Amino acid sequence: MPERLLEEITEDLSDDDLGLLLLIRHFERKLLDLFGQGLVQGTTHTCLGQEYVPVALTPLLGEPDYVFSNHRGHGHYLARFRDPYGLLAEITGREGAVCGGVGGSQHILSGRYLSTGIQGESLPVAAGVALHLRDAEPGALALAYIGDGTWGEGAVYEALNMAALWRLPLVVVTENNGIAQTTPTAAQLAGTIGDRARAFGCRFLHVDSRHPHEIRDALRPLFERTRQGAGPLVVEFATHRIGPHSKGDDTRSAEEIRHARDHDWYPREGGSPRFARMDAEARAFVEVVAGEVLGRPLSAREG
Amino acid sequence: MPERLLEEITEDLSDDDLGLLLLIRHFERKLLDLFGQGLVQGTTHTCLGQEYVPVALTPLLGEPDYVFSNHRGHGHYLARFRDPYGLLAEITGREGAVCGGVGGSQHILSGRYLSTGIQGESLPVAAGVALHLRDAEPGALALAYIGDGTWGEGAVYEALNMAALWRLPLVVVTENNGIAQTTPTAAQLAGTIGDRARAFGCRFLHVDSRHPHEIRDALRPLFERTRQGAGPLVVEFATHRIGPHSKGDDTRSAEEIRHARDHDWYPREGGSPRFARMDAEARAFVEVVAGEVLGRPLSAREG
Amino acid sequence: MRVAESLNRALHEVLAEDPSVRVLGEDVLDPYGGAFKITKGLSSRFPGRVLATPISENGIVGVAGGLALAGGKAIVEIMFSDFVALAFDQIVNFASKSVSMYGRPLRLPLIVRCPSGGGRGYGPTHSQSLQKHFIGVPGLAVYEVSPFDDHRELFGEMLARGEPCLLFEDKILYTRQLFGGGVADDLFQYDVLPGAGGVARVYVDDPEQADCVIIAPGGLAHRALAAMRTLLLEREVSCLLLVPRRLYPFDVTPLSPLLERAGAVVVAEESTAGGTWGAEVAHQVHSRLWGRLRRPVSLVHSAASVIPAAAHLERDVLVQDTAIVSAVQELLP
Amino acid sequence: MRVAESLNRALHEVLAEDPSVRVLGEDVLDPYGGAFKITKGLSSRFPGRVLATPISENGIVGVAGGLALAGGKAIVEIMFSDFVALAFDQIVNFASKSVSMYGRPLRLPLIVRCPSGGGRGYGPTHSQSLQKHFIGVPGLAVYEVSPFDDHRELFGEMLARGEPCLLFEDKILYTRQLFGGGVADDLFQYDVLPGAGGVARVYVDDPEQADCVIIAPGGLAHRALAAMRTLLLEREVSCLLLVPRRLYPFDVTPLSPLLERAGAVVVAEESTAGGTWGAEVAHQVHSRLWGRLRRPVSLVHSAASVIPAAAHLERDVLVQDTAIVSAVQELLP
Ligand SMILES: Cc1ncc(C[n+]2csc(CCOP(=O)(O)OP(=O)(O)O)c2C)c(N)n1
Ligand SMILES: Cc1ncc(C[n+]2csc(CCOP(=O)(O)OP(=O)(O)O)c2C)c(N)n1
Ligand SMILES: [Mg+2]
Ligand SMILES: [Mg+2]
Repeated sequence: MPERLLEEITEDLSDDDLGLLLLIRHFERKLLDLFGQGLVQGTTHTCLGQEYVPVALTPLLGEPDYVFSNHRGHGHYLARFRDPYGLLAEITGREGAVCGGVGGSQHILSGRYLSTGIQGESLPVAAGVALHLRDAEPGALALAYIGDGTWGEGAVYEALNMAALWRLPLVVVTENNGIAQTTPTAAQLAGTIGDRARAFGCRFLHVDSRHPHEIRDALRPLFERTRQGAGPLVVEFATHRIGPHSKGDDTRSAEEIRHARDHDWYPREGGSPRFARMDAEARAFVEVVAGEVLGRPLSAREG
Repeated sequence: MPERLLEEITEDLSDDDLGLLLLIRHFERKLLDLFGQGLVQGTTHTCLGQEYVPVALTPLLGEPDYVFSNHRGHGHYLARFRDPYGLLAEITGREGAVCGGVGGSQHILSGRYLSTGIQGESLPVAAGVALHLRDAEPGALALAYIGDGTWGEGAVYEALNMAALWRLPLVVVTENNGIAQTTPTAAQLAGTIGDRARAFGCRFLHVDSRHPHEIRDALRPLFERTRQGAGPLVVEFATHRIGPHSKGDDTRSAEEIRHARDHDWYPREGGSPRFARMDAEARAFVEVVAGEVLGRPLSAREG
Repeated sequence: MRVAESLNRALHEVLAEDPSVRVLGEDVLDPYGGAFKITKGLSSRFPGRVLATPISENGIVGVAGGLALAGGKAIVEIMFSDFVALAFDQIVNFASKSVSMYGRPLRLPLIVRCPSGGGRGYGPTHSQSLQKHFIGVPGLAVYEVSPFDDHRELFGEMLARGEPCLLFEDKILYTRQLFGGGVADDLFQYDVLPGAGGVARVYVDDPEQADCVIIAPGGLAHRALAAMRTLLLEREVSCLLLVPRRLYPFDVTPLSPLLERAGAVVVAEESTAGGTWGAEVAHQVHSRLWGRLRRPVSLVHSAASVIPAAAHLERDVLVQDTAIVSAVQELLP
Repeated sequence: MRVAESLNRALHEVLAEDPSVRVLGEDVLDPYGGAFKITKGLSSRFPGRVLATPISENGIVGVAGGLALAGGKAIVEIMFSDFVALAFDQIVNFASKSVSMYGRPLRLPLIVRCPSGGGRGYGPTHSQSLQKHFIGVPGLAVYEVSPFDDHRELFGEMLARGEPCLLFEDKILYTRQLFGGGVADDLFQYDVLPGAGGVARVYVDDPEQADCVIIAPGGLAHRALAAMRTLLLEREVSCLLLVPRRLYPFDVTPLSPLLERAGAVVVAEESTAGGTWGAEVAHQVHSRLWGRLRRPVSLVHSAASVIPAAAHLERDVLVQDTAIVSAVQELLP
């Protein structure tokens, strides 16, 4: 898929898509803010720059489909549930937290959505879920998000192997942002993700586009075939992490960070009037959410 | 490499090669015999049909090279050390056992040769040894034998990845005998070993030949390049297990077993006069070894 | 019936009664039916519900966790329990965390079967008793097969927990007979201690009249029985043996009256010493019966060593009945 | 100097003094220097000897085992100790087996550093104290960083063992000051108990005049000190704190005279209950000091729960000084 002009991306989008993109962007920005103010503890990994991936994918998924997310999962969650209140409450341990504040940023379960903080661990689990779906709910699939660095874990290959052998309805979405924490992909991954996926008998697509429509068009038929029993699909998004790994820990050179920012879908110049309006709305909405959630009492633990 | 006529194989060999092949063959046969008589406990995995692999490879290795063997390692050991006394004593727990009878069939250490019984575990270890060699003894390499089934273990990929990234002098020899215990390769391995190796940035060679000279000629330059810093090499031997997995546990159909036997390097018709003589010698020698070793007192444990 | 057959039969019944149960493991299909034949016949009788997997212990347990998460029930066979080390992450960090770390209970009916223990000459990486390394994880129950137990009931209990369970199966039991009808042998009878969650008690005449209580998981049952026989016939010491079905969570409370009456307690297990299940039991006993025991609880373990392959060396390392005899004798006046 | 700096300095010295030592781990290179900065400066100063690895915990520990086997020495950093679960096989089934399973001793100098513990809001999979799961493996030593210890000496001791060592480093210590000069604070002084392999003892005036002894690994040191302060100032109870450098192998013998004199012993650790290090220590104490303690050893643990991410929930679960205060009070008349 050739890459379209960057400016076009946001203009082509429906209000719904654009609103979601902006919601995630402002949610993540606000989170870094709150961290800076000491209002969030522990760790959190924002998906700044990568928001378009779950925004593009979510309409391809139905209710019966499972999503497995990872440490960098706020966008995945918001794209599926549009629930910034529940998520922020979870991250800040307030009433209404989606997991009561027990899981926090990295450990979230809601319906058929689950994230956990150990890299690679979710892939065999997703394969198991896909096995169940294959037989019990044919047509449904399990989709798991992982980063490029997570391809270092042996669990990934054990899962791909079984998924291919058993033709499981599993989609592995790799957000290859060229870095794992501080380690460039080239220093942690020999060969390529595409060759690895194919070598394990998985279908594979590399996606350079950041345009949700293009992405959906390219993936819809592939997802469909996976649903119909063609076996696992690995999709690799070439993407860019424009923020730090978690908070204040970006060791990249100014030039590398500039290079990442150059690939941001968020227009540098502010974009069209529609964009400006929706951007302001999203920002304001996130402020409302934050104000409301941080005003809540601390979450209580059940049981 | 095209396959030569089966009958030619043993005739082309030097006395040394043929003697070693026959030593391993008769050693393994004797072992199954002793098992049958209840003279060996625990478990043991014979390499019947696969003897030519270590016989072919051993002359490519020097003293500084490490060998990592697996559960099916008697041939690997005998090819390196020609020490049937020490090995049989180890398997039967007699004086003179190479590891005092503590390790047994699957856990052997002698100089730079090490085997262990957990599939896949040795690959990261071999990579670590190769890392040490790369810097401390350039020109030396670490060679690890694994089976096709062992490609199910995630540890294999973690090791290949690091070996390729760091250009380690590691050779992974896969004896693909088409089966893992009772599970056919097609039921446990999606894709191919060659594609997997290459996808992890490793050089790869598939070997169909059972002829030690041919094998050596094909591999010598590849080993040399690995020694000189070209990074890891994966070699896959298409081979055949003509005996049971361990003892009395061959669940293959008569036809499958016949197919495996058809690929035996050991001539069905008895072979040439030289072959017949050396065969008888090896058989007799193994009888002597067994008689001597089983007459020894039980091994005592140090320390 | 041998214990292997009893386990196999129990699995047959479980799969017949509950179509949501699947079995996964290496080489579990017919005609082989698993390295120890415990899954024999299952794949023929329940096609599609028994999966032979690649050699991927971590992956298999993860897949099973996924099946359980999605509404199925999964029983994994680890060929030798030593290999469960490879699945430690999926067990401790995924399955047992998931049942509670999302702020509300999640059902995850998963059994990981672990053929364990030595005495068969398999050598250092195929003979361990790794139970103790899995004790004390919230959300993870640890069970052990006993020749006194009802294995159908055992599997039922584990699946009903709705959380991951490890089942250790001492390989030495597979070829031994299951006890039945309350008779252990010509000297000893047995029954189930009421209200203790499946603790078998084995005794001569009266469980309340023992000089010493031996607590041991199923794998030690025959060695404990042999020790009790020696003690009874050669020293006139009568012992009560308690064999719990579940090792963790474990609550010594229902056992306390028996322990207190005897005043002397031995806990035997095949593991090496250090951070053991036995030390945990001992601590509970000491805390609960402080001042009411004659001597401290005595722990019997294997020697602090790898488990050698050679039979004569292995015997020197592993717990034998003689070690139990000595431990009991040292406790008595 | 903060404990993080002390560990970093110790690593600098170890690498400077012994060219055969390598450091491996995720993101250990400069300028980052590891998630907790413990490896900071090493890669710049010792190029080629510090390796940033892929995210492959099992593989990394295996590679380190290979380095150690071949004549090198290896120090691995596991980013969060929770992930060491992935390397359980390489640690328990390879490295610690290899030193003895080949019938003769094999040197395998390997340290696996494990930043552990909660209190920082990292959530259920980044906050555990998994020490207990590694206790009692022959050939595997378990150490824990203490703010009273000399960390250069600690690394030296571990490498000199020639067998794999796990080093648990409670993350909560990283930002705390290393104690120095025998002064813990305005109330307490400390020294090293002679002949006990690096056990620090912390006390008011006289280590032999304590009402109660608290045994705790380094990560609990500050909580134990806070408890001792409360007990001293508010209840006039004086405690002696013993902080061992090595958790396994562990021999209580050199501590026994102190324990006996006090007659009351608490063992505190951050793990959940069940099969703990503390239960092991308690068993040794009970066996050795039978009839000479006023009450059974009291174990202090965190609640039987996953460790929640939210700070207020996490606090409710993890051991606090108040739990130690209560445990001591319950022991005293
Ligand atoms: C098993 C495991 N090892 C290490 C970590 C620590 N860690 C968290 S995120 C991360 C980097 C992941 O990189 P990648 O997969 O590329 O995802 P990205 O952060 O780039 O989105 C690491 C090393 C972890 N969470 N789990
Ligand atoms: C981690 C682990 N899992 C399972 C086993 C049990 N096991 C021993 S050999 C074997 C089959 C190995 O197959 P393959 O790698 O093809 O080697 P082959 O036996 O064919 O030579 C299995 C499953 C083991 N030893 N280690
Ligand atoms: Mg990345
Ligand atoms: Mg094979």
